[in-house]
Amino acid sequence: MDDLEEENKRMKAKTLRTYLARRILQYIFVVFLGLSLVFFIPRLLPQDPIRAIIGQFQQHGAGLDTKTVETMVVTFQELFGLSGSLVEQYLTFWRRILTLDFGPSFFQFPTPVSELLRRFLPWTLGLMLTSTVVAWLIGNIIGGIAGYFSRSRWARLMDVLATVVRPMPHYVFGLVLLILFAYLWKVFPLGGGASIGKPLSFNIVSLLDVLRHSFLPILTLVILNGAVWYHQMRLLVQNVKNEDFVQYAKMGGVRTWCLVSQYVIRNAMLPQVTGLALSIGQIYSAAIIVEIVFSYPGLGTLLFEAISRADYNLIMGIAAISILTVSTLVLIVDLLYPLLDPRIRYR
Amino acid sequence: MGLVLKLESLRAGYILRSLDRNRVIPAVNEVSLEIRDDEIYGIAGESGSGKSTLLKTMFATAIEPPLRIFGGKIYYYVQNKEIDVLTLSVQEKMRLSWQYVSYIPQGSMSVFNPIRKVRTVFLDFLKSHVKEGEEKLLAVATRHVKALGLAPEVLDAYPHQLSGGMKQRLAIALATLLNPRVILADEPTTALDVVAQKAVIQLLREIQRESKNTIVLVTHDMGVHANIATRVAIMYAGKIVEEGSTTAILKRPLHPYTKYLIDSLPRIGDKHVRESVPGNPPSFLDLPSGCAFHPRCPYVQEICKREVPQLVNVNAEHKIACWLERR
Amino acid sequence: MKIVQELFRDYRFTLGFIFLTALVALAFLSFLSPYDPVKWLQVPRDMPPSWPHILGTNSKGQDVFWEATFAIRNSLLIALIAASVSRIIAAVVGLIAGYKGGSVDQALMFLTDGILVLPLVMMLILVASIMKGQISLVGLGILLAFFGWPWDARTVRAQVLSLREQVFTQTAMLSGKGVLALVLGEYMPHISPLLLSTVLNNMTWSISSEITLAILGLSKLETPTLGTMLYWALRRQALLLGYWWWILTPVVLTLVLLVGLYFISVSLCEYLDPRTRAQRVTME
Amino acid sequence: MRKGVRLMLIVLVVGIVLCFSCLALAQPREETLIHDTVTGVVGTPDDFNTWAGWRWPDRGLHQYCLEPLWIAEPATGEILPLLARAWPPEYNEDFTKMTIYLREGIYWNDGIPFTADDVVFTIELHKRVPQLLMHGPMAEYVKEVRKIDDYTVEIALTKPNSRFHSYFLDRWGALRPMPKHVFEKVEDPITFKFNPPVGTGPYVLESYDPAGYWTTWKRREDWDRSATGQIYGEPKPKYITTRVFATEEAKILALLNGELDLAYLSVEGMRAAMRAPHVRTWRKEWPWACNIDPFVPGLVFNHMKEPYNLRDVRWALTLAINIEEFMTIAADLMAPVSPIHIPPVPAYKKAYFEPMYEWLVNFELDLGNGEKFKPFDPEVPFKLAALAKKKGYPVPEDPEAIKDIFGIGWWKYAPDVAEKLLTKHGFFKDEFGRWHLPDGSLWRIQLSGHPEPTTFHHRTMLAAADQWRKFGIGVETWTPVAFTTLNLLGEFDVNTTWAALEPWGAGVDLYRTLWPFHSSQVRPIGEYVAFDPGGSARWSDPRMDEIITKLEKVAIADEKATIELGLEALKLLVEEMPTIPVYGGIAFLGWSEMYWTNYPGAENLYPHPWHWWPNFKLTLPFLKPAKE
Repeated sequence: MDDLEEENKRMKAKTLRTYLARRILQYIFVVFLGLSLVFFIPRLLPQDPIRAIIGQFQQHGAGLDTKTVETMVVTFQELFGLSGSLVEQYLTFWRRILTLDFGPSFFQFPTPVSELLRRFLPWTLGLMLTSTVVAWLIGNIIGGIAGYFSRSRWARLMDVLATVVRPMPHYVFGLVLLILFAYLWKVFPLGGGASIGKPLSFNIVSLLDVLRHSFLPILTLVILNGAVWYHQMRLLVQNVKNEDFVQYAKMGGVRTWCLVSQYVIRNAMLPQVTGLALSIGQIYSAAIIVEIVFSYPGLGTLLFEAISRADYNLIMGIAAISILTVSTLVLIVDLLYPLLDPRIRYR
Repeated sequence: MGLVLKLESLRAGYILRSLDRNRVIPAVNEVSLEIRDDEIYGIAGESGSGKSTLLKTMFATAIEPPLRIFGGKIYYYVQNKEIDVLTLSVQEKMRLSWQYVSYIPQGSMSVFNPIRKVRTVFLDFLKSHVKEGEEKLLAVATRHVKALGLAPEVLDAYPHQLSGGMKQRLAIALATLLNPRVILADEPTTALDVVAQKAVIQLLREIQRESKNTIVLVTHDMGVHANIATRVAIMYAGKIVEEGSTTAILKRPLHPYTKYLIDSLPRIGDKHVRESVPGNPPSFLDLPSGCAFHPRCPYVQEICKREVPQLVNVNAEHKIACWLERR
Repeated sequence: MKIVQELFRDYRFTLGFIFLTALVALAFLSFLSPYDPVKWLQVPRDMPPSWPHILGTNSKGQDVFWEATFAIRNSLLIALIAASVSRIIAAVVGLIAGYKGGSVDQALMFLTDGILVLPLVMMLILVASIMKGQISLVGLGILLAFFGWPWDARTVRAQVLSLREQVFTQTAMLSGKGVLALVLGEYMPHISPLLLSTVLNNMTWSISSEITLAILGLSKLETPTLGTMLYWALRRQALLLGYWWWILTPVVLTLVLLVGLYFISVSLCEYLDPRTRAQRVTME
Repeated sequence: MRKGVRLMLIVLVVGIVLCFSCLALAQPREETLIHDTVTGVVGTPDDFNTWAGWRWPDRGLHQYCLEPLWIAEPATGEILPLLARAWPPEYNEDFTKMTIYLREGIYWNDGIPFTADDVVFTIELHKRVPQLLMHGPMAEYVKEVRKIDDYTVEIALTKPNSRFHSYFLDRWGALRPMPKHVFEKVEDPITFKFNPPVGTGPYVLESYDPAGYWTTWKRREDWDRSATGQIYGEPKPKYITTRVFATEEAKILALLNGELDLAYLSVEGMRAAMRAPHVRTWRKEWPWACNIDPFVPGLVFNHMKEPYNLRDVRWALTLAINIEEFMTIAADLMAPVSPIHIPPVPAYKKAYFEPMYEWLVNFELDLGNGEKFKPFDPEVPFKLAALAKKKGYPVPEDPEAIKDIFGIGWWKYAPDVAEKLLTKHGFFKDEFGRWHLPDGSLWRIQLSGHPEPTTFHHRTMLAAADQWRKFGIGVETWTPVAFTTLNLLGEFDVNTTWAALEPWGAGVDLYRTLWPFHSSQVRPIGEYVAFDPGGSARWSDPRMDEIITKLEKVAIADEKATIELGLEALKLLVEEMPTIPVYGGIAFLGWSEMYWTNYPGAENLYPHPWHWWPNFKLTLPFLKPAKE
């Protein structure tokens, strides 16, 4: 008996280890694939990035003379690893990525891209993580309850609301919220990450200030993403509520709230964890759009700026850091999954 | 010997939403039966004969859409008072369930929430009927599990870590937690291997012997009935076609359908393959006229095709619904 | 016929069908348009809805109604190109992975999962910002298709795996059928309805992505699509100027289109496979 | 469970209430002027070293902190001395020596006096360090710079240059004096961050957002020791904050809310903002555009590509434009048209527009077969006015006022004449009304424009594309990221930038505008030219070279000779039409009068009104608090 148990434990450890190993291997692959795309896509396209840069300098520097321009071309080729064969370029690219060195931003020259990313990424992460967790919880809980009581009138009302709200473009929805709550009814600020006129410091007032500024962007994301989770959860619950253990607990008179939360929602949420992992990329993109509406000092606004100024190097940097961020978040969610599902934890 | 449960011409079934109209599936048709104190009452029949539905109608809280009662009455006898179950409010029904009548479902392999420990399910069930602190309730559960001869450690396991037989026995433990007067068991031995089956039957018998309560046991396996049932009812197409003491039925089955069922039982020293019932059970959507069994009956007569035979007493303990016996 | 009848019993399918039919009709109306969608100042500017401009006119001097017919047409076109091309990729990858199994399967699924977790819109932005304003409708469709196949390749693979287990594969193989004949003859009939139902989800994704790109000013802004219509209305401050008809038209059309697609897709998925419906419905 | 939910709700509500209680601004709103940063998020928030590269000068750095020697003032057309004592600078006979006299009693904001040493140091440093932005001209022209006394600097030049002073003349950038006492201690003047910035301007840096979204400045205690303060008096706002908005929507809402005093807006944004009673703009009545910006948006032909090397083709394309429609698309009718290659701003109206009017009216095109055509249409302003009236805009009745708003006239819409000019060279139209080139192929124009759709160049591109499409030419618009570079390299058919390099907008000298048209500036396709506006056309003419050479020998003070040569050049440009000038530059300024009034509007035109220009420091002493 003891032997059996030992053996059992070893097997468990092994499956868990295989799961983790496979997952981490995949993470490395995803990062590799994504960043390679970042390297190759621009090189497959017809336009020459260096010309874009020179153009940028021309637009706001005083007229550069021809000789300067030509030397600049060479400098930039070296700077951006565009000299040498494709293989050499690719190797240089990786060497630079691994040291998080994306070169300088063209528009915000000479600020290095990595410096800009360091400045803006925390805002995006904060906005995204908060809104994702809140949207996921609220969407799943309301979706779970509505799915369980799918005949009730308010559940039907929620259905209609979610269906109509869900396909709204993030930009339009955010803008409407902005007009409603920052202009017509001035409860929230018009945008930005914190109040102007005084740099942020680490204290409760600053924290509340940041919260107040991020309320509307978070609300936008929570409502729009929450509607997606709502729909998914509602469908999942309709399956789960017909499972034997739910039906039986119901027959046994287990109280409704206990039934809905512990039996129905908890079980239906498990596939939603996987869903969360898969949709982080989408959520990320949505957050980027919402930031723009609210002039939120995150990667989205930076990207918008970079696009309109054609700051090609910065766009590459943002794309690269997005891939790293998103795949890391997905990895974290996937690694958390066994903690939630005992069937994987103790297989 | 008092009654614990009585059905009077009960009609129940499901409503199927189909292409152009709603169709009624009359899974239980004009069933009357009386279940007594301190007995094991078996209900037998092929799958699709309506026996599980019948069992569900006996369990008050299980009567909810899509299952519907079309007519008839259900009575419980709580502390010698006759209670018309169908007139009860939801709360009153809830109070009775698990305390007066409990249920072991079909396919009870998956009655436990897969992502929570078995213990929590026991607690949830207890909490909704007994107002006590969690620790006390846990003690109750542990004591009960122990009393049934199971290791109390299983309560700390997740369902997927347990064997099918163990889960079934835990389901029985769950159903008997509050010492109910009536236990409704729906196919408790199906899908178990022989050894586990035996343990489950043993457990049920012991529980009954100990607390002198009543078990209503639904299974298609006549062998199980032969083993533990006091009385047996045979169901066909939503009707009871024969009812009597187990010994009487086994020894002298009167209905041709019962005969087939009994003949299909394996016996020691048997040499040839047993005969099973010829043909297929009818669909509830398209029941034959007259006696629903007539298309498969070797003794079919004209009257069988026209008129429905009523369940009548052959003797005090034996009832049958067949034109053959009327002759 | 019975299938159709069965589907129409679901109010969602009926509604979705009505929505989509109306929009497709609108798209076809564009061929009757009295105006060239690219030219400006063809009608008085900034007029609220009135006859003959039933949805008013915009600040570019275009009739919003007729502009919308082109927008719907082009958005549907992009979505259809993206959906059909990505379906082909999904089918090929899914079939190969499911049929070959083993290391081929593992490698392909590794790739699929990899692309699946990339921030796809970010990649689209990367491409579009370099190609800024130069991507034609077809080009955009193909670009979207390039990123839009992984989820459905998985679905196809799962289906092929289950088909492989079934007896007829072995029968077919024993009877000497070639791989191609087997795949086309035996698998495709089972996979096509599945692919059909994923088309709708992919269209939703493509339309939303196009809108995102357009709002960032990254698509060909002269070509009317739902996204570029919204772009112009937003950038020309239609909302703050009170030209509600200009901004509401693309928003409402987008809602109707996406809700229609969603309804049909949910209803179709439930019809095709009630067990996995939940997973497939909403992964945009 | 339910208790937990209730508790969470309470915490949430309390949290939100608390959030509101801690309110926004660190500076008192009534004493603060807030405006937007036009160039967007500051990429180098902690770096103020504007001599080493682009450092977001309009975040307040060049408006409030730094002062130039001279500044061009487009509102009046004058050039004003700031750190210098007088305008114009003193040259010797053959333009090989320039003397600058400095204002006395000016102090850097850290209390050190500003003297000739600073100017000498600045020029010498630039001559020495190649990475500094203005190194090129300093190294090329400066032989020696020396201090005569504390307030006099003499610069000896390597070769004659009658316009050497223009490097010190501020018009959105110039070589402004550096504080010697700061920079002389610096090892590397390129990487040095110059934080906090030390300037002679009336404000000092108060704080800034490390993310680059805002910068706040505070008035100097000793503001009277800045050049601005000394000349114009006390700047009124105690604090100034410049702030970035990611979208125009937010900017407009902030203006309406009173969170913003001055905003740079788009045409539509202006119209939206004007719906609020406390918002005004440069002109109180329609058109709201501020039309004294010295640049001319237009269309640039690539003269090294067929058929744009043909004068008749260029003229045909000009006459194919219906200016009424064009102006509707490009500027919602709010800009003054300009038939010549300089903008109709105050500085040039008397000097060039009025003298040229007769000539323009009589100017004739030769259509071949002895047919002549007078293309100028003096009725254009009135046609535009009628159109604006129809749209519901209030338009003045006075013809002079109309000309002031809509310009003196433009070229006729004459597709028939255009057709004649084209058929003369073998172009023909097919049965679908599409134009073909003489070789029989379909005529397609690749019209490139700025990628950012809010820019004037982009709008000009849309308008031109629309007009030429209606004329029957297949126009493909093209907005590549590398737009400017491709212009410089000559890889385009027609592009939309400024029709010619911007003139100073003050004074009467057009040298800056004409120089890119000199034949020495022309490069073959594939090689970079030095200037995008004008230069990228790759057009040259010996007559133009001659005018430029003559102009180089005229002293800046000799206005009469300067104007004469300028007129000659402008006439040549009209005849040849190497680029099509369309309208005078405009800007839309949203001004909130909730906290400040007496803005420099059209009715009250003192300095240049643009808050992102270095000139804005001259406006501040005239502002008035609204609540007084």
